[in-house]
Amino acid sequence: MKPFKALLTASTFLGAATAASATDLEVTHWWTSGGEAAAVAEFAKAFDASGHKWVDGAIAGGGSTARPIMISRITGGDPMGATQFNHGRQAEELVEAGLVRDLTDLAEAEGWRDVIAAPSLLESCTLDGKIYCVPINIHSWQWLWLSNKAFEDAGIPVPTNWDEFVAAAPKLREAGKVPLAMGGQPWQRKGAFDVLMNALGGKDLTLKVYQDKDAEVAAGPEVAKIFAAAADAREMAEGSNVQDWNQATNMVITDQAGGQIMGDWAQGEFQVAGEVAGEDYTCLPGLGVNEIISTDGDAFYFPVLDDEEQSKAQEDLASVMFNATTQVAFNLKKGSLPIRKDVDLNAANDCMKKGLDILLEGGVVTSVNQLITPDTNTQIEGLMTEFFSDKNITPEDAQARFAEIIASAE
Amino acid sequence: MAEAGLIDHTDAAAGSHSRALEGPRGARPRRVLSRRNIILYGTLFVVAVYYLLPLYVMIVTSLKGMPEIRLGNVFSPPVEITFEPWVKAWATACTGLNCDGLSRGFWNSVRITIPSVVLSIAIASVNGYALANWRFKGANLFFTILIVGAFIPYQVMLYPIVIILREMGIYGTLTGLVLVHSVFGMPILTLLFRNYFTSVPEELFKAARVDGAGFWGIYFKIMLPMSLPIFVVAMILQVTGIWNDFLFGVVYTKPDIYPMTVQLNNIVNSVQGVKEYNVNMAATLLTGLVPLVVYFVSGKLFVRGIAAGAVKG
Amino acid sequence: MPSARPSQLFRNLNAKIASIPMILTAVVVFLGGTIWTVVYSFTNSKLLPRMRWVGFDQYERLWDTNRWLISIENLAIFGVLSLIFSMVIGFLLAALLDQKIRFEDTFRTIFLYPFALSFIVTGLIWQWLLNPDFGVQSVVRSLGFDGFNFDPLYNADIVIYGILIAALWQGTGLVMCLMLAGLRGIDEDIWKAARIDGIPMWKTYLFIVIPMMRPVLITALVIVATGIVKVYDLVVAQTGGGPGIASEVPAKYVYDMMFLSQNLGQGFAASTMMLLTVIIVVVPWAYLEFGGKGKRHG
Amino acid sequence: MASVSVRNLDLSFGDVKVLQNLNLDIEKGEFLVLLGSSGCGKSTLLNCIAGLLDITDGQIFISEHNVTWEQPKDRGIGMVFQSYALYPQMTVEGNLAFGLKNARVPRDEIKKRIARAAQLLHIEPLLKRKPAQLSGGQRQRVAIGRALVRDVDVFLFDEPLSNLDAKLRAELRVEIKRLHHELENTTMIYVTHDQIEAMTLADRIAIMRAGAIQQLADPATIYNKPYNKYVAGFIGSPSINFIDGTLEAASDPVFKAGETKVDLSRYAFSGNGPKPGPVTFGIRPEHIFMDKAAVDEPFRANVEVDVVEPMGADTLVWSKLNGHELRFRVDGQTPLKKGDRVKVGFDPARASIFDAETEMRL
Repeated sequence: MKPFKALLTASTFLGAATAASATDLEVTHWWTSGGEAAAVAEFAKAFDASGHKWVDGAIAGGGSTARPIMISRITGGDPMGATQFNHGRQAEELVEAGLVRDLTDLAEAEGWRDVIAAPSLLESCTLDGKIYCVPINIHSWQWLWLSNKAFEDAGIPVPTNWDEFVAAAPKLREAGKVPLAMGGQPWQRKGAFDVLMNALGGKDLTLKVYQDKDAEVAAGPEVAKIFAAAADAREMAEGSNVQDWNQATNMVITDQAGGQIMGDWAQGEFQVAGEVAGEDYTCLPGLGVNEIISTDGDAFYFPVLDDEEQSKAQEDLASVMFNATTQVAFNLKKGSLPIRKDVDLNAANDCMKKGLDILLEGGVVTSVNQLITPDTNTQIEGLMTEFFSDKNITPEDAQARFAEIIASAE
Repeated sequence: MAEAGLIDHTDAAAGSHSRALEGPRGARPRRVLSRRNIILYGTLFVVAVYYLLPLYVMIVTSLKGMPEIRLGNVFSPPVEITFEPWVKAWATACTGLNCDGLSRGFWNSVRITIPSVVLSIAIASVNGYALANWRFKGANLFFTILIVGAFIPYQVMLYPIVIILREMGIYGTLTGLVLVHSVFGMPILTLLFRNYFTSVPEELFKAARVDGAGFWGIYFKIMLPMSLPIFVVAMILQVTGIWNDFLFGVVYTKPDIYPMTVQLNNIVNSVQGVKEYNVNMAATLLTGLVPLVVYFVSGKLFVRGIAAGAVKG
Repeated sequence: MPSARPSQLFRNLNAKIASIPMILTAVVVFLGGTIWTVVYSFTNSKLLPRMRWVGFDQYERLWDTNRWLISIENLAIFGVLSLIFSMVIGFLLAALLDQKIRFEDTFRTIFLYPFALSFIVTGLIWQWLLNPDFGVQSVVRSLGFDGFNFDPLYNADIVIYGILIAALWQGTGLVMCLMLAGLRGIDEDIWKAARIDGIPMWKTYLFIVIPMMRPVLITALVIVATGIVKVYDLVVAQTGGGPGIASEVPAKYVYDMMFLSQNLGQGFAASTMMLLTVIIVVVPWAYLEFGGKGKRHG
Repeated sequence: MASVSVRNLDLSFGDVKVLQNLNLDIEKGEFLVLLGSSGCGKSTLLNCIAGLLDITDGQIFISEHNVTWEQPKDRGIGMVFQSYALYPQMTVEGNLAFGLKNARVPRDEIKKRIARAAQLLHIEPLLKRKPAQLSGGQRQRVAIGRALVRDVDVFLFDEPLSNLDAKLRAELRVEIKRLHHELENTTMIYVTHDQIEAMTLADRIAIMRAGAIQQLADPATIYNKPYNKYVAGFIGSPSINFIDGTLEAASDPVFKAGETKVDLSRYAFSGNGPKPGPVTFGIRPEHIFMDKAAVDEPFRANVEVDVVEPMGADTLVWSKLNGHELRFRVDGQTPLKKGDRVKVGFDPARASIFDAETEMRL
């Protein structure tokens, strides 16, 4: 009965987001920084306009604080209406356990597959041919953000790629700047490493290591180069005593640091601070070396609810999130790329347009999160955290341990 | 002149007696600045500074504007006192889309804390009483498990408890959270009450039994009225613990009953651009206000109660 | 006619009924939860608990993991030091306050108030005070001591001591209170006797008073020790385990494994190791203390 | 008709046997004292009778009812404790009324009984006070009153006077005795370690040691004819003189210790008559006389004074009789000093002789 009913409601709903009876729907997420909050407000606005009520369940502290709460609530039998997860394999088991709602009917009715920007986005929502989540944005990790003013202060031109940036580091030091801002959290360090691998090693190397889990390659000379670059980064990051990524971004915004390797979400922070791309800061996708971006990003999952009205509201929300207008509004604020290719992004700034171009040209590399399990991910995070904070660990040692982790990965 | 006369008089009195009475007489002189006092008060003062410094920094910072925080050092008093951080922390700080600061969580915390404190103390005091006065077979085994349980990190128990609450059908409800608090407060509180009731003279208990009072009669009519101090201790410990709890509050409830600490975490961890240290400090102080007041008001009773409950084992 | 012999089950019936919450907690929550955890530590459960047996795999991996080893080492250092220091400082403060001093209430309140604050708050404050850029180090440097270095939270070798400072700040007040209560319970005559015998004060404390305070010492020990095993919030708030993994602790490893890595099996294996340690240390003591026969008979 | 009967009572805590096969019958209206040094099991026995301790084996009857498994409140007993055990948060009146309220006695009846008890114990002015406002003696009166109002047949006293000073103790002792006379049919069981209390109060005394009753008899018998050496040594202050030696019964029985020989022809041997062998000879200090008073005594000897302890009314003299220590009592006015040699004498009929091995009276 359920799929049928879902189909029914979906079809009556198509196109117009009215006529629905008002239902409160609790949405949990961990978007609490300035740009993130502004973006999520767009969803809330659109959902409220459809006659329902968005009950905001933001939990600060990032995914590591929020995720256990979300999982506990879903498994504890008190699920929320909808919840954020990252793309990838995080929610796999929840789906397998039948706790997450099947959205296939809605997706087919609305023709998601036809308008999706990259097929991999829907694929990561799919299990056994059924769609279980709404991808809402594309985030790419492979960006280098540079402070124009900082380089001006140091009396050198703004670099155009990673190597120039490394070369400029001593001058920045002289000018009393930290060349590379880097937060202390493990995911930031591991992220930076992956970016180095994507950009300096290229797509093939990334896939060999993370998709094929080829331990030989991981121990080989190509990856050794990446570790050498990471050692450079380690040196350049010395003196950035911050934890959160946006604090590190803030160092770039306030010109205390030369640059930061960070995903495109950092753009939201520049925007909130009133900085203009090209004038105040420079963005280099693929570190200016290898212009590829990954399709990381967020997705929303809808736990199975007993209440019929709420179930219907869930569908409405899913539809609102996928809707072209909300996609634009949301992603402009969030600083990420929309998941639809049929949207107009004239309002986007230079950096976003750069990203969009690369995306449409197919310069896409699969997100590492989709290739490895969270478990392997944290193992590598642990290694990178150690590596970046302890200069006594040589790149060679670190690489050896890296190869071991890859060898044992599932 | 009267004074001089007095001195004369004593001199005369001393002179009229034999030389054997010379030497110390009267009250031993007490010097305020004795070496002992200097060391004693000096040490206490230095230690007090170590304890007070963080509070001082918090208060001072919460009264400064952001520009001043960036420039000055943390210990300097505010040049311009502003209460805006406090207002912001209480009423307008944002988490996600909700911009009503801590105010929302305050009443939730009250709603969580009061029943949890009452229930946990009620259970633990009865446990302690049963253990101290009505030893039945196996009681000590359960108590030992309980005490060992006190050492188990909460994180370990998160999952099993989710399952237990789910099976009981009270996951995500206030009842569930109150139960969880009672369960985790039980080991230490039971230990305290057990020790306290053990120190009550056993003859009193025997007299009451001869007088025909039963289990509950003795508990309510004899033991309870005698145990105010230990109840104060238990209350202080529980109010503090439950009010400050974050983990259980966030995992076992839902947003409309999130306690204040969840909001605090949200405010402190949602960094919108620069970290607003002044707002964070104000929020921190606001959240800690209830337990702090409880301590300042009942500190004396606390020591007395501890003396009653913990000294004798 | 003798009344019917009450069966063993119904003796002290009311006491047993009243103890049902305790029995349920002990058996269902603590014992049940523990067994459940141990059982699932032999599976390769990921996000959700599942019965897929892998034997001792999780344990092998656990003891192969650098982070776990560092966590254990940190807990050992932190545990031993915080036990020693909180007991010693707590006792010294209590002894100082017991000298019939003026303003005793004020001093006691000052030493005790941090206990009212949560570990999260404690961690935040001390993270800030120990931040080299605007905390103690920068203040001392601005006073003209340029070479002054004090950045425990950013130095992997000493970060655990930075956490210790905060932990002691928060916890010694309670220990002091317990000790003070213990000292107040000592018979005045003991002091008189010691004075007449000419025993120096420190000797009286060390050889006479402290042995007499055994129960209070045990209570304090239990409270401090339970806190040590559970230390988590403080580390998360103060250092997040950093720099690198220098200040990781077992409870954080458990939590991260369960919810960050989505590797429940590994998290359960780590919990089981923690439980095992606790049981080895605590159970013999708890049994001696509470499990034996009652002390009072007619 | 026994008021309280204890039959074959056993009590053990785990492996430790505290009371073993103990039997005791107490008559209605009798005042029985359980006497012994601390740890002898006397309080334990009392607690068993009260029902505060569950026994391991045996039976207990109170007023012909088998109360072995009854709750304390249902046994028809009242109890008074050493530490008074007054409920600190209740007034005196509240303390007295508590048990009655639990038993759902009507209000006027409670009032009547409290009034009567208060009058008997002279505590009427104290009724509205709290225990903390009372002196030790007043507290114990209230504690007795609490047993009194229960209107029961059996009173249990657990060292009720031990926490009081000597003067109060003497006063209350008399008061308890008076109370016993007034409540004719009330059985009282009284635990104490104080032999004066035992001797003055008791109709019968049970002397206990290591969980067993050594002797159960009236005070005079206990004093004059102690059943064994332990009882002899325990009762009497200053305590009895013991001299180790041998009993020779060739013709007339004679006690021999070194050069000292005591003719025992006047001694009333129990049962089988004199049995030769090693024995202990016991004679109480107050049965030894000095100088002129000793002249008529059957046994006489010279002793050397060692220590003199004047106690006012009389003086205790420690002396040496052929190397054996011998204490005796003389009038307080007798001038004596260390080194004096005096003549003493006693009647061997008043002595007690114990088998050295079994320590039983011969």
